[in-house]
Amino acid sequence: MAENSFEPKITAFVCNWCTYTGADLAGTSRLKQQTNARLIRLPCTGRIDPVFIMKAFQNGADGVLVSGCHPGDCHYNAGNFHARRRWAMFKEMMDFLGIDNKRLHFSWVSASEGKKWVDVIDGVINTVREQGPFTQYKDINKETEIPVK
Amino acid sequence: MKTGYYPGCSLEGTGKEFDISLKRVLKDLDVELEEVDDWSCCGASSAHGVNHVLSLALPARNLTQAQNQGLTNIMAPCAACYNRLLSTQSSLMKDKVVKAEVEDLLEDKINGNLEIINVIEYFQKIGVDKIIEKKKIDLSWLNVACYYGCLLVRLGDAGKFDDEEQPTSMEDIVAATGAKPIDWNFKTECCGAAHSISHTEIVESLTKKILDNAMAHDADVIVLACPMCHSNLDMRQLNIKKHHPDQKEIPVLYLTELIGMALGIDGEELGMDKHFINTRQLLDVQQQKKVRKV
Amino acid sequence: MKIGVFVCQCGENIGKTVDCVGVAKSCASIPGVAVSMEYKYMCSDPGQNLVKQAIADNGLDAVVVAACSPHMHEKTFRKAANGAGINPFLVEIANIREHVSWIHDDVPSGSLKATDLIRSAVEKVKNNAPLTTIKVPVTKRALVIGGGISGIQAALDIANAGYEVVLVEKEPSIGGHMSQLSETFPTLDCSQCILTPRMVEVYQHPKIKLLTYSEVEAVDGFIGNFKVKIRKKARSVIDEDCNGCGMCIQKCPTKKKAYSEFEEGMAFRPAIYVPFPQAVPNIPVIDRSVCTFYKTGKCKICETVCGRKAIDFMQEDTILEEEIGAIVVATGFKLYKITKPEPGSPYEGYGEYGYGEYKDVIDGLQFERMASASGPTAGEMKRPSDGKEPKKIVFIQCVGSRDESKGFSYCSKICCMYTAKHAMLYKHKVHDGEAYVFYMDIRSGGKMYEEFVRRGIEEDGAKYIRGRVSRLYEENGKIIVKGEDTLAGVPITIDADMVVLATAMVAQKEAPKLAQILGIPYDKHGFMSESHPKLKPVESSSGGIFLAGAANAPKDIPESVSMASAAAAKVMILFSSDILEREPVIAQVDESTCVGCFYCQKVCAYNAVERKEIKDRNGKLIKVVAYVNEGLCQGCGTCNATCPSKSVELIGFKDEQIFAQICALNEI
Amino acid sequence: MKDYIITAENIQLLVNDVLKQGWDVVSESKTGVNFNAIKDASELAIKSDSKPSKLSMKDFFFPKTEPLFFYRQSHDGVELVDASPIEKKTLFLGAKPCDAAAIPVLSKVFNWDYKDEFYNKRVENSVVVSLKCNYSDDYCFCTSIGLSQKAEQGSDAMLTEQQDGSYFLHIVTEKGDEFFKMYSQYLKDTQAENNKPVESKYPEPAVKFDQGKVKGWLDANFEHDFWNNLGDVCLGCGQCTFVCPTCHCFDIVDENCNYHEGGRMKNWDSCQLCLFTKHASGHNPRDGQTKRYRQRIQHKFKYYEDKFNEVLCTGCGRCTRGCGVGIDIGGIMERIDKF
Amino acid sequence: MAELKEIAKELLTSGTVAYIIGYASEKNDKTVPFIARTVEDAEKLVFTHHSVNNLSVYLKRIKKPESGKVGLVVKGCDLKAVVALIQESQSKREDIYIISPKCNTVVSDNTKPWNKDNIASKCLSCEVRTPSLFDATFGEIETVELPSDEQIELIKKVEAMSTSEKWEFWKNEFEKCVKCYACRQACPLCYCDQCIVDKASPRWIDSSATVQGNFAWNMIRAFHLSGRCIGCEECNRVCPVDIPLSLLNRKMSMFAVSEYDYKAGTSIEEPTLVGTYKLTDNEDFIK
Repeated sequence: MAENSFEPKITAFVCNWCTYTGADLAGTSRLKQQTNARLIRLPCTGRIDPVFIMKAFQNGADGVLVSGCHPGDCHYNAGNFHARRRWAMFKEMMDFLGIDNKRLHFSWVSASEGKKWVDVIDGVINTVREQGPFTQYKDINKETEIPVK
Repeated sequence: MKTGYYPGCSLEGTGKEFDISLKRVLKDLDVELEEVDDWSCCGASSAHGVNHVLSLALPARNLTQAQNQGLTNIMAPCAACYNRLLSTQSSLMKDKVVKAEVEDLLEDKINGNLEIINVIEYFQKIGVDKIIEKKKIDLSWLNVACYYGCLLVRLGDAGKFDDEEQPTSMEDIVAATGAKPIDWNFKTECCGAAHSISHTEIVESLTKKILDNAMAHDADVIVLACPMCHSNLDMRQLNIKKHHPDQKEIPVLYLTELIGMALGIDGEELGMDKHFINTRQLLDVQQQKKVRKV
Repeated sequence: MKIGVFVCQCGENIGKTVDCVGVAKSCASIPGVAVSMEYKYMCSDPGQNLVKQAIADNGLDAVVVAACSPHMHEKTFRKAANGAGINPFLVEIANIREHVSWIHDDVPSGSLKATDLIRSAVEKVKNNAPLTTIKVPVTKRALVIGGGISGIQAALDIANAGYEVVLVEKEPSIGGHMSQLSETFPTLDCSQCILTPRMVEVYQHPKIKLLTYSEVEAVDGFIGNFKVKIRKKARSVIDEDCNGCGMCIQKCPTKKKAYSEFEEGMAFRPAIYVPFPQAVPNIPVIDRSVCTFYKTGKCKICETVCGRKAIDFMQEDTILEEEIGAIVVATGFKLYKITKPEPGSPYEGYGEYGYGEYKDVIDGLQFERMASASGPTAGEMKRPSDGKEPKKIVFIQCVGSRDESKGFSYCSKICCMYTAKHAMLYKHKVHDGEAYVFYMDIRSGGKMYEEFVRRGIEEDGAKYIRGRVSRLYEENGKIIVKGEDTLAGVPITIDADMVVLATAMVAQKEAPKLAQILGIPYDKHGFMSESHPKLKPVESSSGGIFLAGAANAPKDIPESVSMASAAAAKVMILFSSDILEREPVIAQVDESTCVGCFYCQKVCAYNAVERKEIKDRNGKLIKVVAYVNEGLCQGCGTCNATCPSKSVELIGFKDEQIFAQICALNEI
Repeated sequence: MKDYIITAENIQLLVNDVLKQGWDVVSESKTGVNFNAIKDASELAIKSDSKPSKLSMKDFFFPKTEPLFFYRQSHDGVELVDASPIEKKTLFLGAKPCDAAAIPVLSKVFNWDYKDEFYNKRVENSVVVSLKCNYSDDYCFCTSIGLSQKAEQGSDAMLTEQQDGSYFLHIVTEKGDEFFKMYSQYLKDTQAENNKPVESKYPEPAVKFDQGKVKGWLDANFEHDFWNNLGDVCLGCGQCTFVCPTCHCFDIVDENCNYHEGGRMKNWDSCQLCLFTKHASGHNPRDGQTKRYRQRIQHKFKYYEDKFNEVLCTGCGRCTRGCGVGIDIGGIMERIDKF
Repeated sequence: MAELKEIAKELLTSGTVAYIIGYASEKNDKTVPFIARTVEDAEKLVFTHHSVNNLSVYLKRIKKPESGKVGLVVKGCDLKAVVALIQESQSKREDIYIISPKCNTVVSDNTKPWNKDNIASKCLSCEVRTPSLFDATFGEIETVELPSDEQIELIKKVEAMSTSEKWEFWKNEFEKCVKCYACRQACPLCYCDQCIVDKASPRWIDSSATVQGNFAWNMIRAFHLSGRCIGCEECNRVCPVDIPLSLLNRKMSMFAVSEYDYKAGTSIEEPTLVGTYKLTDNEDFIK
């Protein structure tokens, strides 16, 4: 990593049964990835509240990835179908509010798609890196910050 | 609101008697049609073999004509015209891309709200009660084989007005005229359609089967609602006779002609003198019944 | 709260690309971390002992292990911590192998990521609560729905293992479709002969409670603890008093009022009847829709002739309640009819085959009855219209099946085999007859199946034509069959004496309703869905509910029987323990803030959310709130994310745990 | 103290000069929604005949959210960092008399048993130049509580719009005097008798009640049928208290900035919100909107007067104008007056 | 108006309803919500161009009567909220007596007289001036000349902005927020006993009126209404600092229509948008 180049922070919300396991597979297959992503494991994409995404941005994430089982593969039958609607609406709203869709990504990665996981996560990291740091969101968080004397 | 009328080319030519009898019957039933202004050919059975967009643009032009005239529905007596108009409207409403292309060609918009009906639906709309009410002649002596052909009932995903395999709507109207619809097997069998000119022998063999089956089930007359079928079933009987000297003749009438007979209209007024197979015998009996009734 | 952080080097697996010593050191400064250390192999016995020792030495409250994926060793470390007195759910894993060391080469940035993941896990574990696994007692009593061969097999297997079984059958007798068959492929042995002993065994089994002419009305509860309501329809005959002498049936004056269901409409039956002579139980039932007494108020001949006074015209439906631990659904199939479809049916009829109006066009089951020695023709080939022996017979396969335009996408699987059987049976009975079979493909996978079909063609001379039949019509006492021989490429017309249609197997009409009662999914055709097509083929997605036979998809007899035994085995596994234990990751409702919008109920795939009334001490209703049935909840948390007031939370993945994780993930 | 004349142009010049000195200048925003710190004189909105802005200017003395101190968690404990009061000087220009009058009212409560240094520092650093009001509508009632369209309470100086388009500047306090001495180049000397104000298009506020009589009734009628259906249609949204120049309830919460740092914030709160008096036990002594609404009236027109000898209201009518369901505080006072 | 009073008197006399939530005249032409409990009260009920409030908000806020139904005067537009409340188990159809007038649009500014330029923006695309669900109705539909729908234009304008312009636009609006939650209180579909913003542990949304806290609140408020908002625009009306909340709400409603062909509050039987799914839901945005 070059000294002064910007490295984005990516928070990834993934389901336990497909994407987390897919990322495990990428690991056991020793598929190299960039180090920017931090995964949060949840039982199902159905569990992912849009507030999680908001909180991630509030806490310094430059980009967010949400990923789960392909439609029809959900361990809990339909969690990802409910999630899909929720995401579509949230994404539309984010866009309208001026939060770049290039910072918010969604994918289906199954437990067997280690390679796809690598492609997805590297793609997200590269896209967000191009956007630069998410200063807009950081700037609205000044009031509670300890003032520098 | 008057019903829009799209006669189509056949009704100006080989199917002239369909047009004549329709108008004559409607006069007695006190209903009026409003012809689509400056209508043009629907492309019929040939355009879709040439160019897909053209095959949609031709009927579409007639749809926009009707729309601009303020019509909300169109009745197309010819089964081919009916099928083309209906399926064009339906497929254009489903495919925005082609719709835009066609609209570009026409420099006009398709709103997709026209109700497109065939002659059977039209009489259903007028009401069989009205036929029964105005009926003057007893046709109970007449066994009728209702023949639908292919195009009238096979509308694909554009809609469904009667069962594709076992239709019965024409029988209901025939029953209203007092004639007896018979049960037979070849109601929706193909007559050979456009092969009439290119492969006459195929048409003859197909037509013969239809005629034979109708006669085997004691039909006195075949009734239909398609000018193409009519020309095959009526005109080709003479050719069949050349190859099969024993072949019996059977008159082939348009549905409107049969209704006209029931209403007591003279055969000439219905255009029944224009058939290849003589309808004189039928008309004679009709006249007798008329006289007897008087 | 004192937290211990344990960083595993996993030999070189982690240690090579993560600076474990540095990571452990920087984690020591995380607020709340009392001890932070690394070790070569944390999952080894010495490693685990290290964890236990550190817990004891430092009085730790919670543990974070930075090692491989939680899918690998979460259980190991939970057990180790538990051994040292820490609740197993106060252990969190930071995955620094699969998600760090194995995928990154750069040591500084990999170590930074490892630290971030550990910090996140530490913050989560601070919000973890001690949990205990959920224990549910198991009622060791099974319900089998459907008394066909699948249901019979499942019931016998479970009962023979020593557990009680309630077998519910909606018809007056058990036996199902198999009892209607003449012979079975590929052995041509008599169906009744092999089935009847099983039916009797069911009847006489001390552990089986047989409820015929009964239907499941409601199912409440969850795995191990179902409460089932069963409607026992009024037979008008008192079971206990009837001795099955059959006098009532003989004397009933309404001999030809109703078509026999068992004979597939090819014979009549009286108003009081048993479906077939070998019926189990051999107790008649009165069909009230045709019985003279119910129509006119007069007759009662059966009552007069019954020596046992077993007729009860006033009998009413009764509702039985049963406590059940596991359910096997074996409701079977029915045959598709080519008649005009009822409104709302997903299937189209066959106008081209005359919508079933031609008498001499019959379906496979009707042919079975015709070929059966106990059937309406006593096994002789007599066509329905005039009773003449058909000399030319056409069999048409795939009627409905594999025909999207008729609403079917699937193959009915058994028709190739039974059509071959039919052709053989016909040729065995009418030696000079001709049998034509129109087929699309011959699918004869199965032991001795292909040989069986070849025998039909080669030895018995059935003429197989590859192609579809476009039309059938009746002409001069013949059925004219028009089709195409696609191999020869010619249209073909056969003037047949009789046509047999191998119509599709479809789901029972009431199957979707039953599936809804059970809370299990079903596919668009009404077949019950298995939990996993490969690895859980007999489980439904609801715990404790299993599938057997053609209720799941078209199946033949051996397949149905194996599936039934498999389902029975699953039931026995469940019954082998007194208590069910499961992870406590389930949703929980905060009743004080729940406003009862029931979005949670809408999104729950398991029907685990119920409505609960909150009343004050005078019994006045205050509000209705959501309640999570912990037996049914599988812990996906979709309700949690959907709840607008966040009144339902997923234990183990509560919002405060996730928030803490998110906040701590990126060091600012 | 002297009176002056200042032209509209000179106000602009003065403001830009003040800004150049590093002061903040606060004026009503052009949208009429709230008060803004402006960056240039062109943003000024000085209109004597406009409706009061939706939000009062109390935000600049008692902000809607304000850190009290900051914290940082570490392995060894929690470190606290003081928040310091704002030292910046501020000129308030064009406030209505009913806005300015709120300042002495608020000062009482912020200096009662505990002296709020954040508030006091802001008041100390401010110069309030109000503008004689030429507006009234169905909801104004300043005259009923002892104020008027030219009341000087809380103002350091007051502008009056003149018929020739210039402004008559009346200095009220020493602080005002000192301030304008610094900018005398923009002022012309004049006498009080030269004050030729423009005529107001609006009549005096129509709502009239006798505060003394109302207070007497409130003293005696804590329980009265009158209160019963008063809160029926109130949605408990609390906007009345948020737009009010004198309402001053606040709540204190900790806000995380990131996972180990944050600030303790003092935020506006409202007695009209259902959680305001809710105890941790779940019990709520003011458990209905009726009780909460009574509290609002009692606090404004009785308790505050009992304690500080001031009415907690300046008659600006903002609460009624903004009320989504049309609850009319002036109307209620008139009804009480008629008992 | 006489019709309304007659209906109300009859309902109150017969005991069909315990009370009627309606409108009464206030100063000038303005009308305010009013609860009629007696026949005398019924005399005060009015329905005019100034009857702006969506009274269905009171279904949850006023105690349910011991016996009898709640009479509710509710315009066709506001009726959608009643439908949504029934869909979401908050009310029962049989508990409400719906008196729904034929509506000839209401004002935008309640203090000014109704005219072509003073018509609420929710009326401009109204399709339900004649209600479809009611127990009693009154009034006649008149032709109303409508001004152009500026809100739609504004939505298009914002949509056309660059990402950073959008951000600036909303930041300027949200900065003003004072966290009074009037938007929530006036919303008929914000019926939670405890809003998540009031949930202290865990903290869902910063309760301080910091810019971040304001963003969080307005974002999540709008999201909770996505696919549920029926467009009565009460939030917009009561906002003391004029944040264009209905811009965001309407944008999401338009999305619900274009993406899922769903209009909130249209039919009691229809499954809600949130809480259901279709296998064919769009997923082009998911990799």
